[in-house]
Amino acid sequence: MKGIDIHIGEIASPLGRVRELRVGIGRVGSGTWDEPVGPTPCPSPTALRDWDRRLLARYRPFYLPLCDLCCLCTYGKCDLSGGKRGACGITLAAQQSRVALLAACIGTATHTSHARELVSHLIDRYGRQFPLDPGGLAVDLRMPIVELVCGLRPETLADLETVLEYCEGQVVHLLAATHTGQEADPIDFESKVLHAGMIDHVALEVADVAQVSALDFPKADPEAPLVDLGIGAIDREKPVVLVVGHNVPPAVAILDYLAAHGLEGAVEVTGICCTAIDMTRRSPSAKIVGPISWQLRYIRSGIPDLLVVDEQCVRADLFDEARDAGIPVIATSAKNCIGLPDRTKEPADALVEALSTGAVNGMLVLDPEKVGEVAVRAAIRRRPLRRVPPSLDIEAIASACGGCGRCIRACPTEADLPGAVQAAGRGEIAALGAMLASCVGCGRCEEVCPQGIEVHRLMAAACDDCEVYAVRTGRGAIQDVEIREVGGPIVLGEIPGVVAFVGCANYPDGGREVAEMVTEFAKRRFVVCTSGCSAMAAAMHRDEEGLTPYERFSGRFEAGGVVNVGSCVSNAHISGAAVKIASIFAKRRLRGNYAEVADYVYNRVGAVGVAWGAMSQKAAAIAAGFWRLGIPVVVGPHGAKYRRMLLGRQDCDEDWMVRDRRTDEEVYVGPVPEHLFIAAETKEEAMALIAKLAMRPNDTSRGRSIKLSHYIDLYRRCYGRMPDDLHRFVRTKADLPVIQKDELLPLLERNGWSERPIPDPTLLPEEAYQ
Amino acid sequence: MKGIDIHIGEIASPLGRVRELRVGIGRVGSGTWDEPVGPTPCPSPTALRDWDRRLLARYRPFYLPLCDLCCLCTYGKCDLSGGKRGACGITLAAQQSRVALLAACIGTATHTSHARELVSHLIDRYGRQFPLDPGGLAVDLRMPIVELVCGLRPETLADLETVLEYCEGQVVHLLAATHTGQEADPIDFESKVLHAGMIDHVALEVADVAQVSALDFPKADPEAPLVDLGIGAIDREKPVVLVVGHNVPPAVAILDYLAAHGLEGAVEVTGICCTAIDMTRRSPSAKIVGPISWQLRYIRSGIPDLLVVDEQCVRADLFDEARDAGIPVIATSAKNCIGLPDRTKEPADALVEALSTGAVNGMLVLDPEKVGEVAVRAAIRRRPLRRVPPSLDIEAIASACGGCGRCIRACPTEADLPGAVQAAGRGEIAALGAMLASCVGCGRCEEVCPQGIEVHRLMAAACDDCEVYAVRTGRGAIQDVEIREVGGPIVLGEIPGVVAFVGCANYPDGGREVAEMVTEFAKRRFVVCTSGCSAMAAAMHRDEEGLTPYERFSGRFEAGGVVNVGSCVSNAHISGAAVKIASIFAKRRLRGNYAEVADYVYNRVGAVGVAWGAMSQKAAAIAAGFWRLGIPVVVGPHGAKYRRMLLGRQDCDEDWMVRDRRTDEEVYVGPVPEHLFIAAETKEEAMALIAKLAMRPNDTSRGRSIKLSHYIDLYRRCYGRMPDDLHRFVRTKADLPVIQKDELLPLLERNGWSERPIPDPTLLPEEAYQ
Amino acid sequence: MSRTEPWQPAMQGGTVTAPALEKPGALAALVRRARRPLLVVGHRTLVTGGDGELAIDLLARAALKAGIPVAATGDAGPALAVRGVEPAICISAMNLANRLADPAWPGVDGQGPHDIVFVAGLSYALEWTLLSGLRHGAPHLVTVSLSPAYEPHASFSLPNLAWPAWRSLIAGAFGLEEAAP
Amino acid sequence: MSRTEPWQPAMQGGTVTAPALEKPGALAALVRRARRPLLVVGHRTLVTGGDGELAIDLLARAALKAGIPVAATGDAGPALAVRGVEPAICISAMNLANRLADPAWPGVDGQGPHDIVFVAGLSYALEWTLLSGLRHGAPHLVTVSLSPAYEPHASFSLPNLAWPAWRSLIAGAFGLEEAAP
Ligand code: SF4
Ligand code: SF4
Ligand code: SF4
Ligand code: SF4
Ligand code: SF4
Ligand code: SF4
Ligand code: SF4
Ligand code: SF4
Repeated sequence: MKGIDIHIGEIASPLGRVRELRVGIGRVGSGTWDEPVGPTPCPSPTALRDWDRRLLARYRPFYLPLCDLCCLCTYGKCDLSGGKRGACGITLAAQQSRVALLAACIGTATHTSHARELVSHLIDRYGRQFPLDPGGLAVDLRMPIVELVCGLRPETLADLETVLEYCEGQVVHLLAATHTGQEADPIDFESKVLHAGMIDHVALEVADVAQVSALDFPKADPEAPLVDLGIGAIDREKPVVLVVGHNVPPAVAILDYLAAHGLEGAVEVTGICCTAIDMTRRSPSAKIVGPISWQLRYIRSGIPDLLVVDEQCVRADLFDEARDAGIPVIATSAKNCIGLPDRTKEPADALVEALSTGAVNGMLVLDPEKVGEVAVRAAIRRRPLRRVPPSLDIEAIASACGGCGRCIRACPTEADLPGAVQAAGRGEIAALGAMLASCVGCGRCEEVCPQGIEVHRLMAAACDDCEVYAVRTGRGAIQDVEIREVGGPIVLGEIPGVVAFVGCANYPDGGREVAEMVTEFAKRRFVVCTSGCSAMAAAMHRDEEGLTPYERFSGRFEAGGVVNVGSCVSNAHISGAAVKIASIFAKRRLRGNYAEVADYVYNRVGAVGVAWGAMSQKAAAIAAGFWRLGIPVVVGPHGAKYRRMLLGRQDCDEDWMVRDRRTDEEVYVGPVPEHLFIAAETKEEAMALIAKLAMRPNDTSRGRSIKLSHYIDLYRRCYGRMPDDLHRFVRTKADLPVIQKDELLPLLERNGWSERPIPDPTLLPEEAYQ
Repeated sequence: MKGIDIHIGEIASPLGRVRELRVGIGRVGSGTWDEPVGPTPCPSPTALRDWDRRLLARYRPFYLPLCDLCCLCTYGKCDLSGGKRGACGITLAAQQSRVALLAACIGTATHTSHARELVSHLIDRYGRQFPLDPGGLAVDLRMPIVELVCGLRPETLADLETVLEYCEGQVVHLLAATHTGQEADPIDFESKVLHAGMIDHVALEVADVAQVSALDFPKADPEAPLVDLGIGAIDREKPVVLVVGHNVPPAVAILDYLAAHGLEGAVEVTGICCTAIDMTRRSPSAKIVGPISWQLRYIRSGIPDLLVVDEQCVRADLFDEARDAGIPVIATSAKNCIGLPDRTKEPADALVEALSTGAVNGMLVLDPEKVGEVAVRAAIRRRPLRRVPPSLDIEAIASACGGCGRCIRACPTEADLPGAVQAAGRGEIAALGAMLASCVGCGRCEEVCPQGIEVHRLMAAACDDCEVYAVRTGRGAIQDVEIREVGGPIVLGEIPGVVAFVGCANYPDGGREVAEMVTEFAKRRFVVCTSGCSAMAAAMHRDEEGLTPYERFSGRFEAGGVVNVGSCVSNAHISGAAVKIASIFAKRRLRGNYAEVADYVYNRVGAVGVAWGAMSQKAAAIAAGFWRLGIPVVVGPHGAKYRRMLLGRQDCDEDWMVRDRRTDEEVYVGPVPEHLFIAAETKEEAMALIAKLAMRPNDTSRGRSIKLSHYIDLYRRCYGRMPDDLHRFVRTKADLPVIQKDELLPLLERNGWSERPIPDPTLLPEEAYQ
Repeated sequence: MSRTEPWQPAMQGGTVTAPALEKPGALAALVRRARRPLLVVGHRTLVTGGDGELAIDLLARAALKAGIPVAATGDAGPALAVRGVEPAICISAMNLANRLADPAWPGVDGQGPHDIVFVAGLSYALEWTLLSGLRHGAPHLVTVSLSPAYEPHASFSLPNLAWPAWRSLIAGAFGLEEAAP
Repeated sequence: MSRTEPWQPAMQGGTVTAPALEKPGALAALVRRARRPLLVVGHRTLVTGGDGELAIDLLARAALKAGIPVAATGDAGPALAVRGVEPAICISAMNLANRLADPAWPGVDGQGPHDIVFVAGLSYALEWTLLSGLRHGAPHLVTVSLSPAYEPHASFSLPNLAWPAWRSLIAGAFGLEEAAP
């Protein structure tokens, strides 16, 4: 294959040079691979519509409009309430699905664009033929999602470009469907949402495999190092660089510059959000400050000497806050230029000078390598000029509070701010400081206070957050051998489930709840995965012995393991693990064989996603990618703002029929899993739901009895009584937890329960099987 | 080059077969082309940021929020009023720009996806090496926009895939920037809007050149045939097929099937929206019903025996309306599946049977060729079963009207419906029928009437619309020789301007106003272009001699010509003509040389776009493509709902300085053009604006005096007095219209006017020139 | 704070907004009118209160007095039980709402579809979205928000109320003797 | 039709809505208070009316009486002129609004920034968006909608009014003698 690029390079053609190079080579992988291609390699938006409609017939959207109006075109606004149609004829239900599709497209585009920039950058640095290696010898099936969806097996960075072209084309098709006067049917919109989600996981896998391979992150390593998390971990004496965002190349360039110039240890490199996680994958000496919610408080602390922002989940007022705190800013992404002058082409010396003398407050530098040098040098020169913010007279400021309540009414977490501020005004500041733990750091309270009280700033001042936590940095993929070991127990139900805590920080009550859930399910010997902000939140919790979950539990993908796969793009390894079970454990063909594998995962792999603080359009896309694989997702109460749930009706028996492949008969399997997407009101309710949603039709009796005992236990903890739906989950008496059998049988019988078979379940018609 | 595809075809590779084929060849054009590549081939979203910021410093966004709230993520809703920032830190201004970017992305995605499907389909049918030929011998510069933007010169259908990959990648990058926590700066958002618009015109050009080439549409033909428009043109005795949408392959397949089976003349093929225009480009025997606004009334007429819908601008309730009218539906687009069963793979006989017996109301068929056969055969079989809707007792129905006014309050055109309905209730139905002319056919009046009066249906029943109009079908590109002839007069200002009436049908007072404006400017010897719904609207107007503008004026791109370029995707030929002037007349290099050429067009080509009924996200993207080339766009009053205008301040002299390339000095040139995007309140105001916006710094005195005389004339017609800003447009006394000189000089002097030079104008720094 | 703007002012977006139940009598009339009522009690009834009394205390008494079956969401179930109200169902709010949207769903007790649903104590955003879902998805249902925060999407809502006003409105509407608990 | 819902009910989306000027006195007080007022008259004042009288007739008299300079938009200019009001400026509404948003703009007569702008007679959607633009872009300005359709984005708006009520409110506020025209 190597011949091709040369050949094309020689041809006089009208194509631009750079592009031509990319192209001629980007299309082909090397080596041979003779697995037959399944029915849907690189599926179009309609190729899997039949699978989607089967899922969506069970899990019908329940719409929760955030608005009666549509304002997408100049016919509007249209009032869609009361069954009215808009000027384009659309219904409110279709409109809600359309907005959900729009969100999913934005999320998928964000990951795809991120992956594209990452791959282009890595190709620039490491060459087109740089081999992909997400897991060394431990991983043979390198990119399960790409293989499943695209029918491709990329081997080099260049091969990933082919995959991304497919993703880009699909996003554009899907986005086009949101145009006025396109799709009319809500379920077809939802099917496109699922398609977007599937594409999203492809893009995620591309991004993470590329960076793990080229940047030498831990490769599927259960023993990925423990790293420091928390403001307290920062040595404030040193120059401090802060990197905020998701796209790691500038942060890596900073670390590499330090290493190349013998400056390791001389500069603190700190991060917020996924870039923080990813830079600790490059170098465990980097420090994680915290999730997205830490932006305001950390910048205002005045500790960072220089702020580097890349892309995604970056506060739009970061530049203003940094300027007010005297911190110069380097913007590094075409997606977030912040109006700053583009100085990419100027020499590094000039940029260092401008930033460190305060001649400018910020600049745009679109070359990560240059950012690496400039950030380090400027931070070192800024250090002596660091401006410690004056300490606040909390009591005096708080005493201006009139108790008007506007802050609580603006607060996403509905925290009782007026009470706490007024108490602080009376000198009792502890309560105010304590609220910081459940604060998402959005700043809305400050925007509305008629007294001009900067409530969040006051809370931060009232709270001494010098804690240091240990978090295991992102390990990347799951090893084939781990899959081999757990595949059986999971599919048989003997491991009670795989629970993945993923996504953002729009928590109802702080990260604490995520940490507690992680611990709970690890103790119950679920396989617990974490990623992104949730991975960080999970670390901010200690058990009786002062250990964080990462210190207490193993990092292996095993019962009772707590597996931080990495940043948001690492989520592909969680869906990838489910797919790998189908391949490695059950020997299903993956290549272009989506529906069959999704049907396998749906009916057999008891995985549940939990995005307790799901905030973003990316989170919406990630969730949709899990849904299409048949993996249910639980969100916190704010998740209802995604405008619709996908809910099953356990009370409608006809919804829960599957085909038994052994007998070709339709059989009742009970509502497993009961929902595909549901918002829970409280952590306790979420835990009962998670345990329930981990059940699958394929569970053996032994497995089901284990799952039922967790469900019963968590249900009782929440609701104080026995579940009223046990009869729907018990197929035979052997399904009953042994020690509860006597207690449960009468309950079942009261509900007219009788034994039923355990089938070889599928939602698909026979011809769909390869 | 031909060798390559064979070579790759032989290689065993992990890529899917179909994709591999596309890829191996799709990347390369044949032939040589040695024009040097300019500075920005295939520009990234930031490559032209400097140009954008120069434009946007003159034309600052004036925001018109449709909502104080943002509801894009689950932190929301956020209240951004009164200067408050959202939970992500965003301001209201940035939020408005973000929504504008979202709209532009949706529009660009729609055209890109449309182009992609078209090109894929045409490659399937005509082969990868099918040559591109948009204008035969008359067009040497085949794809000026692609050449300008991408630096590529595609020669075959396959070459277009390379261009589309670029477009898709850019749309995805831009869409990613709308994610929560990305771009923070409103002007950077606007710059991305301009980028989206530029990409949009690339996609438009790809789509139209592909279809013109492969489907043998008129090729840059000023004598493209006149075709029939209007319900009256339809022979209702014959079986009637209706095609609604924008993506022409199914319609072409219908026409081809008729031709192949000797059925021409036996079946009426009628169309609404752009597909209607495009099918008359294939066969002048096809009939155009009208623009988007005719969907409800025509379907309800019961005339069509079968309805084929493709994509874009299709009412979401079309299927329901068709079902109620007894008309079976074939959906043909992945983007609009309408929830119908996918029967693509079944034999045509079965589909014909199902549709013609009424066994089903509709189906999804994703193969245009099959649609062609099935639609014709089913329509023929349906014809005897056509259900003529019962005639309405208008008076009786209307007499139920209580005059509550809900209909007028729901009507986008604010038509006095209650008065007209109540008059009809008293037997005076003419007024009601007459209102149909200014009705956009949205149906919102019917949704709100508490009496259940279907107001639009009643209007249609009260109006006997059997008129037949002649419209010149889309001619496609502008010939090189036409450009050579008009390039000089346009650049010198002696042709007073190029006015393009484009886009949709959200008119304040019906298409009549578009028709009148077209006639007015053609009479004034502007070059008048039309496209899309506006091209159709322009035909629905007769002069004293009973001629439509297309019958009265020539179809040449010349002073006083009325040039229908075609459907919405043909808009690229309008921007393309401006670019061709820079190339063919002024010999500027195009290849990858965007900023220099845009600067040329902006300062020298007096073109103005008018989207009087601009409705869609596509229209937003098209407009943005014009803006980036420095071509101002006027919209009707509803255009304000695009959430921001781009307005110049003629009263701020410092805004109107340019660099004189001869002297390298900054000189004042007056506010030409004064705005980049502005909504006009009335047609008269729009006409005065158009005349004014056609002025350019480069106008010779002779040209400027011609332009001023049109401006003065149209201004006086609207405002009843002399313009108060003439002194800003008159550089020397020679600029004054000769016959008005004595009247005008005192006016100027009262404003402290003095003579000033006519520069060689540019907005760019010297180094930007090639 | 206006009594009838959304308690979170940004939570707007409806063209139809709930009439506010300003007087106990108006609420009492709705309770009387109900043939198949349901009271949904969420977890925030356990944190809302004053003077040592909680919202759930009053609502439990109200349910007993009026004989309305109760659905407990979040973790309100055990707290209701200790107050003498055995919930007819313990269920997550979204799951319940989805069933309520089905006009054929026979209700928490299988006795037939509910006609009026009283809701209290979800977090504001969750209650808001749930009521929006019912407004659009369950036009057959009358919804009444009993939370002390105005809910525009309900058929009827209490206005924004401080604890004492809320307490006296509920007590008055359900005829609870005013003995301090 | 409620007097203070947007005249087109779908045109919602603000958290702050204009107080309605229900009485002539309230409007008259605003007129009195203005130091640098401007009256914007759009083309729909030529189609709104009753009994042979048009809105523009009244507004022209009002402008003369109160001595307020007038900006004519759309094609209202000539119609104002024949009614004895020479517009201070003829300008498109968006262009005017953009200038008004500049606190330093010296006004239609160059005498200094306006403090209150009265607006009437644009089409509803255009007036609505323009007032939204001013609300957000010109916080220094008081805007008053004099159209007979309630405009939520104005600082103050007339309510939704039928012609006779509108006529008498304007006539009352500006002290126009009630002689039929
Ligand atoms: S997209 Fe449809 S519902 Fe939305 S504003 Fe436009 S016409 Fe109305
Ligand atoms: S910053 Fe914290 S306390 Fe303030 S509104 Fe946001 S979440 Fe609530
Ligand atoms: S908004 Fe300000 S004044 Fe009002 S309660 Fe909150 S902190 Fe106190
Ligand atoms: S959809 Fe959102 S932006 Fe549009 S009107 Fe509703 S709340 Fe406002
Ligand atoms: S995107 Fe920003 S402004 Fe919009 S809802 Fe989310 S946090 Fe609020
Ligand atoms: S259908 Fe016509 S009359 Fe009815 S609301 Fe729409 S534009 Fe107005
Ligand atoms: S909505 Fe119906 S009843 Fe009311 S004025 Fe219009 S046609 Fe008459
Ligand atoms: S001009 Fe506008 S409305 Fe008409 S068909 Fe094209 S996009 Fe649709």
